[in-house]
Amino acid sequence: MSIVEETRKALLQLFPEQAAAEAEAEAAADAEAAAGAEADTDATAEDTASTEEAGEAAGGEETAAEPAAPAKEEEPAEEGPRENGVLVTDHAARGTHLDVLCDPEQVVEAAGIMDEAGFFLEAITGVDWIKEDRMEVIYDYNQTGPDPCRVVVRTFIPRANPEIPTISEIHPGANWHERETHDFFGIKFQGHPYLEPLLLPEDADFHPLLKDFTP
Amino acid sequence: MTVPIQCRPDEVFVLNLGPQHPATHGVLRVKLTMDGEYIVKAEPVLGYIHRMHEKMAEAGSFAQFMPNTARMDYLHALAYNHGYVLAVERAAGIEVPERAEYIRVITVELNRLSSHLLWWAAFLLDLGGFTPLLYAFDDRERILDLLERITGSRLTYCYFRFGGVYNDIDDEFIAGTRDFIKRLRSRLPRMYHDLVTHNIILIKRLKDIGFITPEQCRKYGATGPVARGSGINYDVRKNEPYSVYPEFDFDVPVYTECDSMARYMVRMDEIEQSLRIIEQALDKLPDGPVKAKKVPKILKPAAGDYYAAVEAARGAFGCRLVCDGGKSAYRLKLRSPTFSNLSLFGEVAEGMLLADALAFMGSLDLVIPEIDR
Amino acid sequence: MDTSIWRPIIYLVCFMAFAGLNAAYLGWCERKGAGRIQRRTGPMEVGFHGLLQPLADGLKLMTKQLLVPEGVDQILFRIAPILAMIPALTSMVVIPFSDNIQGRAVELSVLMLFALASIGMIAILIGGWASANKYAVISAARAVSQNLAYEIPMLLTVITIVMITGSMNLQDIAMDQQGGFWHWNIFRFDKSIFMPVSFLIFFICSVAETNRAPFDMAEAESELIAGFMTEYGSMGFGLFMMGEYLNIVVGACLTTILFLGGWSCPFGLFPGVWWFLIKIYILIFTFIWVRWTYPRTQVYKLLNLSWKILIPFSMVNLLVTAAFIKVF
Amino acid sequence: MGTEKVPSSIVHFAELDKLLNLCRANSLWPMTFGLACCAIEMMCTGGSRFDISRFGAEVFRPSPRQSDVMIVAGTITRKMEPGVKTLYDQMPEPKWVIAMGNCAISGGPFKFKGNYNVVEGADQFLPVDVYIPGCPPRPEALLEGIMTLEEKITGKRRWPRRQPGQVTG
Repeated sequence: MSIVEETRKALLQLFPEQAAAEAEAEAAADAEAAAGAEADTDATAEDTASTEEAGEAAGGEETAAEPAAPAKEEEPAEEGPRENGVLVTDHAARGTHLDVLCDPEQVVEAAGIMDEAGFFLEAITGVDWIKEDRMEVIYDYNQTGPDPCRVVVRTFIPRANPEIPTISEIHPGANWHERETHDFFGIKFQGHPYLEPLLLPEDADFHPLLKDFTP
Repeated sequence: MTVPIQCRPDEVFVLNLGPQHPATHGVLRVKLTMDGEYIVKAEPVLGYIHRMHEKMAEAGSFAQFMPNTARMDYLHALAYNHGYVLAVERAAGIEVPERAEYIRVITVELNRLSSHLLWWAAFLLDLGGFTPLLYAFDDRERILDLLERITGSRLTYCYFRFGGVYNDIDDEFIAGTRDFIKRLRSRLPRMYHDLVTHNIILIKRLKDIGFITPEQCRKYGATGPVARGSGINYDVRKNEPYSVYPEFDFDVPVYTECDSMARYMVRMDEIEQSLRIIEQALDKLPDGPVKAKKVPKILKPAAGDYYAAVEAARGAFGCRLVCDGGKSAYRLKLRSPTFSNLSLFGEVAEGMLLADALAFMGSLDLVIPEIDR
Repeated sequence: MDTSIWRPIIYLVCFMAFAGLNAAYLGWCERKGAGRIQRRTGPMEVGFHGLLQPLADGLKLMTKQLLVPEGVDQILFRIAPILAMIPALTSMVVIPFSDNIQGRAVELSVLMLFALASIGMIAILIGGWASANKYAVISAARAVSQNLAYEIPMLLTVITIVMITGSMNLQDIAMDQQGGFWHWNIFRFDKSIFMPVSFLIFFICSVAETNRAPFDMAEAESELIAGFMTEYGSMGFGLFMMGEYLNIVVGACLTTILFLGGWSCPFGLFPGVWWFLIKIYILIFTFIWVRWTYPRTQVYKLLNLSWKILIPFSMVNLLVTAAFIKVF
Repeated sequence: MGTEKVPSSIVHFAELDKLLNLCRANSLWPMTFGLACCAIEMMCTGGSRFDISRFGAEVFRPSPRQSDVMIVAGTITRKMEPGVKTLYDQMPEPKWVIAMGNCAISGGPFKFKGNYNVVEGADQFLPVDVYIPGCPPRPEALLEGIMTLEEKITGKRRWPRRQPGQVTG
């Protein structure tokens, strides 16, 4: 099993519904593959085909779970609101392997899963979606294994009250990233040990990367 | 050498290192709580050269942001060019001709050499050796000459274009690069290693100083030579290949000693590996155009977000581009490697001597404008 | 000894001139030497080959605003640079440049030199303390611990020499080594087999005593800005620099007299002051050479070098010498 | 405030003043003070190829008390501004300021609508003597800047100024 699959499995702990749906689909695919294997004697060739099939089936299940986003490569936000879940993305087109959308409360749990899987935090950033009146917080994870696997965890928080729990307990490196995000967007990371301006002057009370910021 | 610190709170004093201090390579400030010469607590204070690059990306078009990339990490400007260009090309779906990819690799690696040479110079200056600085600059000037011929500038290159590079390289550049490779190969063992690396004072000052465990590297997200000096075999060029790096045969130097000397050796070995890459790229250089045809003047990538990572001289540089279908980036997050590398400093420097802490800081290879962006 | 009043005055003027020229032009030599080592030219445009550079620097420093920062100890702050300069200048008096050129023949001149040399350390301590600057205080503390550590092996080595010669008079020590280079203390294997090593110890100690790289812990630029001189501008800084260069001259003179036979010719012919000058300038060049070649050591490793290696070894040498003298 | 004038002496010694100015112009010690990209070119200027030491200006002093000229090499941000001001105030008179690079002249590329953190030029709070344009200026430009400063101090130029387009042998 590749690292992408493994990580995907691990991340599915966050989303019981998707996991259940997938397990169902996998069972169905397995049954199908078993039937195929019985029918055919060339076991090895069939084996690889069946795993591929299973993967495809899982992917199909995913799209079924998100009727608004039929094709994986397309931007989900454009087609309508995307539901929480793990999405396998095309690395060549996106630069990431897995894309996770979760609730703000779940980021700590996600960070814990990533930490256990041996990932490190590359960056945290915010995006101010002023038209939708919400903010996005994006966590980029990466690992140092021989095969690439980049995971992006994203969540949406209301613009009026931008609060999200901190993950600096799990990833100490997040400390500065969260301070920086607080500088730029005013996102309050609850439980952060020292949420003072990092890049801006000590007394700064403005958040320059907000779309409605004027100096 | 770790010494348990036992002091009363009233016996410590706060030493303000920087923002103007010869060892901080720019305008980093470190608030040090000291007990005599021992550091009890070190807290870096950033932001003295925060220049709003990410805000500027939202203000101008994609092409207008190109010069900014060179001004973040001015020592390895072309890697930043490369990372940004990759992200935009990925977003806009632009194919790059093969010759352009080769030229990109050659110039990026040349630039990596100049960056490592400057690090070496500045590091030795931190350790009190002034002469190596001038020797390294001697070699570095030759790289700058080569790059200046084709890019037009000495330091803050803006050479890459979406879908290629600005200028083709000519025979004179190729001949000059080959000469330079020969020259640096002959000077590396004699001048760099005999004079400095094997110097007993240098070894005594770097061995077992600034111990970073692999777990610390992971927790803080350290990459590049810092991680490789701690035994983590991670190089974006190998692990997540981009451009034409898979075509070349090169090694990723990894040392497991985890100390400043290991980081020093990683960079010295990387110089040799970069020379190997350049040599192979010059041998294999294909013919063809250096710019993709039909790249629109005004790019309007489809909405969505895109990520591209490259291996800069200091570690993995990542570029997260969020587009909303407009002609400028909706949000551009630049993941700079030294930002994460420096966040280690506070934890590792605790209990160190001041002199050792500064040697350790030098071994992290900081470029402050890249941290502050 | 001539008791006329003129002799001391003439000597005073000559030594002042010698000291002043050395202090000024060693800076030029240092910059030129550094340039040579670093593949560049050094000062070139100010006068012929930059020969007027020390003059320009000196006049500039003298006419710069005399800035005494707020919060410093006014009196000590002003005294320190003078205190750094005077002992170095005074030590010149007892140094014999040749058998008949000596300011004042003092019977215990070795002792006097070391007494004066330790005042230089106090100047650094006072300067660093009075500056009310944390970097300067750290630097002063470093300088004191370093000088303490290196004075001991230096003195132990000197005791060896004094034992060999049986005199504390520099003139006698130099006279004892007249003749070819095999008479020099550095090669006196009949007195102790470790003499070249003790020369090395003495030389290392004099580099450390003068706070020169690689032992320039007190003004470690990348750690402590400019160390004890951080708050000194204009001529205060100038005096510290001149004091440093004079200390180098004194250190080189002392090494020459104690180990290299003073004014004696290596081949036993025509001894004279020129040999003395040649020897001290070769030593001074070595000081410059070492400075621009090696990186700086670290303060605790520097102290370890002294306490764990140099002091035991010079003690062993002392005992060996005593045994040799007793036996032969 | 650092810009306050030192009271001029009542009696002037014209020839002595000239000599002193000549000395000052030939012994410009810059401060080791790099802000951003331009600092690297400043280091190159000290390197063997361009060799600022020919003019006696290679003594980069880390302490402002011992330096004569402050080369503002890079972008000054709002957070850094008080620091730069303090450094200038700590330098003893006579002192000069060179604004190296576009950022130090006017904010350079960082002057845009929405600028919230960059001071638009060192001359907003420092008396700048010489401006060296470029992003970053070449080392030759910094040498030219040093010579321009010498000209400003002594009233005489070291070498004849080259006209643009003039061909040399």
